[in-house]
Amino acid sequence: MKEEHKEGAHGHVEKYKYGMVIDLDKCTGCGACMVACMTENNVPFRKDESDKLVSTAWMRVFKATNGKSYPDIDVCYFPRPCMHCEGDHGHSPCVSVCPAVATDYDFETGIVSQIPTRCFGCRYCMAACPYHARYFNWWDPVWPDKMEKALSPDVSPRMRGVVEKCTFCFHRFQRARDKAYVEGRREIREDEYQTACTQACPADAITFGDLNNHEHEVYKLKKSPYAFRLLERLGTNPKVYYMSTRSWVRREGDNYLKGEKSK
Amino acid sequence: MDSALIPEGVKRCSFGKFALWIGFWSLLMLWALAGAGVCWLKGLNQTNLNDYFGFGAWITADLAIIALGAGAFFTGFMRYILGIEDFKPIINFVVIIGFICYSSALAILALDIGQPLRGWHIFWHANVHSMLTEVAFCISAYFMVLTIEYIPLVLENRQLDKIPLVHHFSHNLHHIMAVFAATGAFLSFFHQGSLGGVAGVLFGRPFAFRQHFAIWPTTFFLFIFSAIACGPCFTILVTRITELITRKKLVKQNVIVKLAKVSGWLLVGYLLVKTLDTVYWAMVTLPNMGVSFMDMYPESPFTIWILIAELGFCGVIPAIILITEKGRNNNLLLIPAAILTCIGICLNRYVMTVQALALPVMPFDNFVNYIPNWAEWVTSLAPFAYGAILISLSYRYLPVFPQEKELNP
Amino acid sequence: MFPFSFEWHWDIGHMVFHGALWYALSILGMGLGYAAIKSFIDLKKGGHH
Amino acid sequence: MSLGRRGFLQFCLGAGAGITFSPLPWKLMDDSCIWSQTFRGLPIEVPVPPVGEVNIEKSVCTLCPGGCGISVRKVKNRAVKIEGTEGHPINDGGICILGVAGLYQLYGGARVKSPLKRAGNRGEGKWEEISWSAAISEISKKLSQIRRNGSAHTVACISGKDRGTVPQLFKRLLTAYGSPNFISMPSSEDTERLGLKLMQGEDASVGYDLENARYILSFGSGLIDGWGSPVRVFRANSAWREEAVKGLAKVVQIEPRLSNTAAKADQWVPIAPGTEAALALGLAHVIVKERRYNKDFVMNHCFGFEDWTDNSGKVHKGLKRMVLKDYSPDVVSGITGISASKIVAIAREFTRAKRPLAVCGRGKGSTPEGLQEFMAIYALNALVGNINKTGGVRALPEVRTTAWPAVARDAIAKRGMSQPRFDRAGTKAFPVTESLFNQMHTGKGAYALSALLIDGANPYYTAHDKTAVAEALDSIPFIVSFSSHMDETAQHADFILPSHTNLERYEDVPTPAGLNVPIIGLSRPVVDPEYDTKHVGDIVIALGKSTDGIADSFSWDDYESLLKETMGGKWDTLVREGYWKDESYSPAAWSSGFKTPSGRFEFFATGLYKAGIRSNNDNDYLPRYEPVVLEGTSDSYPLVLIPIETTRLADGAVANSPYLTKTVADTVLRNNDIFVEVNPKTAAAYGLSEGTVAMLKTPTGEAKVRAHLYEGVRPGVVAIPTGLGHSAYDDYLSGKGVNANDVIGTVEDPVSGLDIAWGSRASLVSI
Repeated sequence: MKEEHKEGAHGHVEKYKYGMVIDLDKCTGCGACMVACMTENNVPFRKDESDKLVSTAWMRVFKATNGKSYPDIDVCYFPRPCMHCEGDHGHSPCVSVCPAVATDYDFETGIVSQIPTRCFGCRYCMAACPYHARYFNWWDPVWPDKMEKALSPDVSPRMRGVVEKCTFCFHRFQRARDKAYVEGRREIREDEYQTACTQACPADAITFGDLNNHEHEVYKLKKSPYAFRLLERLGTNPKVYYMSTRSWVRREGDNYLKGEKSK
Repeated sequence: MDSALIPEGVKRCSFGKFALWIGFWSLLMLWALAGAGVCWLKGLNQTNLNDYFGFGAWITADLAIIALGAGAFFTGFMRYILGIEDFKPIINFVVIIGFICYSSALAILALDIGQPLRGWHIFWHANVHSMLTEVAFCISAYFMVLTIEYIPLVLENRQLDKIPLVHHFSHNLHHIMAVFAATGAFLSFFHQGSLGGVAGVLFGRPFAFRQHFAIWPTTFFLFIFSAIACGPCFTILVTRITELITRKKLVKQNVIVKLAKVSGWLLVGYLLVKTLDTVYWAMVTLPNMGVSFMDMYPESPFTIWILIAELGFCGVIPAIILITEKGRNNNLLLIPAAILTCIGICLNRYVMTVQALALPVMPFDNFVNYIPNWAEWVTSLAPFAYGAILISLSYRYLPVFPQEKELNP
Repeated sequence: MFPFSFEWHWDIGHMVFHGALWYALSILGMGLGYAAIKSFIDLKKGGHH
Repeated sequence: MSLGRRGFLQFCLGAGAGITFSPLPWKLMDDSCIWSQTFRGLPIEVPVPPVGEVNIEKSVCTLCPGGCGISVRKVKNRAVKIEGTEGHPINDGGICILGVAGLYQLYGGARVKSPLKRAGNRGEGKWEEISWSAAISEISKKLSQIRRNGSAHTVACISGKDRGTVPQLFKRLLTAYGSPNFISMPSSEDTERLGLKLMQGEDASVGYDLENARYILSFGSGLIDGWGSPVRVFRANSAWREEAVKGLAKVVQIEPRLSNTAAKADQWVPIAPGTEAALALGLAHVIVKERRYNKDFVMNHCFGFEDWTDNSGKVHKGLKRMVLKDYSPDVVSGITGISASKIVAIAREFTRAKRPLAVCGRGKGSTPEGLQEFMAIYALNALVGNINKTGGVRALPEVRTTAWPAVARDAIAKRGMSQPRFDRAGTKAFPVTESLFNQMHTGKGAYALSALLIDGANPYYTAHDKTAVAEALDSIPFIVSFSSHMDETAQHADFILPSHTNLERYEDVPTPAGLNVPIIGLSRPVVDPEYDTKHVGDIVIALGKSTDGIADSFSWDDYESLLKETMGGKWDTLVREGYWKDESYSPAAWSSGFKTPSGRFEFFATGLYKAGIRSNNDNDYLPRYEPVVLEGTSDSYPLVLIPIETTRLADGAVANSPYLTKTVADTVLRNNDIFVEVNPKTAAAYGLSEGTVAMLKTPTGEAKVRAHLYEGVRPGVVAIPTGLGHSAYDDYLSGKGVNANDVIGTVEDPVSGLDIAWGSRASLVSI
């Protein structure tokens, strides 16, 4: 059952609310999502990408440890796409600060868009994002040898000097929407629109869908007692949920004062 | 050689000496332009900025020089709106300082963006909810005001003033200067504030985020307050430096002392409010986000000492000197106090941008530090060279200091 | 800045922001215009002062 | 009309106004946007990928032996994305990091663009382009000459794999030519096949029914670090995780380092490196002592559990007596560093669990384990009776395909084939082993080789002890590489005959290692060849046709027709589905499943006993822990070096792609420096802190590394990432870090002769 389309605070029609649930117990930290994203979205690579502070990965897998010593140490990976924060009625940390409306909150899908041709590279959004989900194009995108042949026409390569980030593979949404319209449907089916990382994940750790749709897997998963979101306490209201049965992992998802109880 | 251009009744050094002086600063400017050039041509990969430090030396320099340049609007405000005539002898000079600060800030902003050719998008596609949009509009508009205020002074050059139309124009502008000053004050209040807002609205960054009043975070008001408190100090400092270099008394002591007094009391007020704000932030804002006050000062260089330096050494100490009669009348105390105040505000602007970004927010994220590279340093420090050149030219060819003749008969 | 760019949505913020902005800009414009026109008039009247 | 000052001013004003109100400013603003979009220092521009008709082509990935189904998204004739095929029995839509980055192997750098002939010295990198016909004729002339001289057996072939039609074609070439020297690159599958042959009597691979197992005891297998068919194991792991939440499954990882597998496991058992067999036997001790084994299987279908008497009346030791005597928990605790109580607990859990499974093959399984170590771990499966059972292990036969016509062997071929193998595999020294690459570079070869063909392998990079490999290969006067890319080995060849990459060619993909069901996949050309390359099968056929006296064995027109013929009735299914799965397969029953001399599952390998290996000591034929004696002394090399194998760095013959390197953390690689992991305690003892530059020394070599402090590694152990340190390929790959294989020597398994070095002794000194 689909909930009635809600009128948002600003009178926008909220048709879908796309989001993700990532099962951290299943995530193996293999990195396939990162590369699936790069190849899907024409993210370039350079000869030396070892400086992670200038290396673009819309989906980045962070490594967390429980801080204990051998042999009690434990490790968990946090795949971090853009959280597509809803904030308070679309007031996400980045959208509210972008001076040129180069990033915007789409109430139809809940996706935080990025318009690279409008961005002029002030990087205020990067300062605003606590997840480091935003990346600046420090260099001209250059593909060696015949690698330009592998570029997808669905996503424009970005020029130097602008900010880019995960779009939840918005072009895939457009593709699915067009297909549905051609077939005379108003709704997009769950399996018709999946992000590249979700599709690639060899461990099936990522689930993607409409968080408002009772029939979608994400709707059920986000209600799990093990589900949590990153830095929820800041009020970013992210649309990416994580799941872990390990309590230390859930505690790593947010900041807590000493002695404070975590989720 | 250029004596025809020099205002009547004042003495200036020889042209050769002057050329040498200007030449020295021009070399520094060239160096800075080289730094700017590589950044514009090759892109921001020529800097040490990165995805964690999208903001660095430039934004700090920007915020700092705009705060230091606040003397311009605030002195104008006191002179034209509040009608405090005491500041008349220094108003020309503060306009020049302001003009230098704001034009440098705009130039640095143009450097700081990844696609300078698209800088106009900030106006064309403006997002009115963004503090940066407000900053851009207000700075640009206020820069227009400063230009309008600077023009009559330029037109008062001995040779230009001989042209009737020019003479009338500068006279008429002078005549309605209060209107411009008022507009400038309005714009300035807003952009000083919105610069504060830039940091304060970042609710993803516990270090920067502050409680909101109406639509503005407290930093909005704190930045205005700190800027007007420190602006006069910077004016004093630059005046004293100019006097030192020209080896002349240019402004009467009463003007300077009055500025110092205003600055001192504003500083006291600012420190009180800032302390309240910090306490509220530490006791309420941060715990709600799950972080403690000391989490915000984890490691070098961002230890608690940076806060003590900002508010103590560079806040309380100069404030005490400036509000005491003896302190502000004693040059040996006044100048260090002015310097400390200026350092304090630079430090404040630095922590609100760079420290805010340096502290990891995700618990599993790493602390990283950032040190600007040469291109950032030279361009950030270029306003000194640029300022020296513009002040020297203005001083030599324009009647900047009305009291000069009287003080140097 | 203008409604013809996409993602545009009207809200009160635009009124306030643009209201204040154009108010300030028009004062500047009018001031400059006044000074310019008056200078020409003064020039026509002739002489210094 | 003359233009006065006033007129000029008016003109300027008018023109200014005109321009302002014309479309020009708008146009210029628009232009600046477009220009800034594409500007990157003229004349290069940000590429605008051309649009076109979209097609999805199905194939099977051959970048690793995993056999995943892939769907390649094509725009016109360009391949733009590789995705996993939905519904494929191995990966069902999932794809690993190497596979998803696979377009780099096609479009990226370091491709060999046409046949090359060496122009300078070996390895100098000077090449001369030659035509295919010239290359084939030069090489076949050389081969014909060697054959005429009566030294046909001195021609060898190194292949990355030994199953499938391409390796078979090479074998056929050698057989018809007269050489027994087909060498496949070693992996843990070699030991497992050997062990299975001895214990179950089958020529088959070990199939692990991971999907149905519910208690997984992994002896260092990097189950989610690239072991087996990676995506398949990932999926099994996810299923375990779902079950584990409900308390229905458990994974125990036995490994000296907290790998990703260990971190995701329910229990990590940090064991002393290389002592896995001891632990397995310790567990067996508890199981036997507490009579927790499956009595039906052990009593009725096993041989060598109890002591037994041979025909001559000699009493032989059985597994029972051996483990009870030698592997008590206290003894094993001393060896492995795991407490006796933990050993007892794990043994009890293992036997109590529903569908327990013991898995072996360290890391990705790229280095074989010792034969008796495999037997020890495999014996645990036998003790709980999960042989050929759901959730257990099974002997997985090859999918049957149409047999090729018999090789025509002339006198030279017969004479050559009767020679012993150059690597002494199958001789008295190593009677049960098929091929021994490491015998080549340890200089123990039976005779000198005169020519070498290399396909799908990069021994210069992947084999332990680079210096020895280089010496061995350099001593061979004639080397032909079939590599698609300029890898380290191709760099040292005399001829490179570049084959198509995986996306440009047909190939059958046999059942991947460890899978639980026989399957065959079909890799298909999804794009036209990018360069002047050929299918390696076609090259072999061409060489066969043009070399004197062997053309009769190569009657096929081309590889494609050969493949079609070989697949026979399965071809249509393969083309349609991309794979053919043996739906009728089910593991043999206990009563008929074992083709050993005793007809039973053998704890005591009578095959080995009969082959007369080594002493007459029964311990040599039973599962056993025999410490791998690493080179060097603990005085000069106080630490133990182990490799870190992860999915993010491809460390095999298929090199990493820059996309993968991009995902590698800066605690593994920074600039060109590799980081080795050490426990902070070890680091403190050796004066190392995070990032300290240190010299890593082993008896085999030394390398400059940096230290990364990690609590997840056992004190006294240094762990080095594999997959870095290439010296060939392009700038995106070469010169980054150190190749772990360069600092690890070889250790020969006394029984199989395989190189079983799981690590090395080492020292780490800050510089």
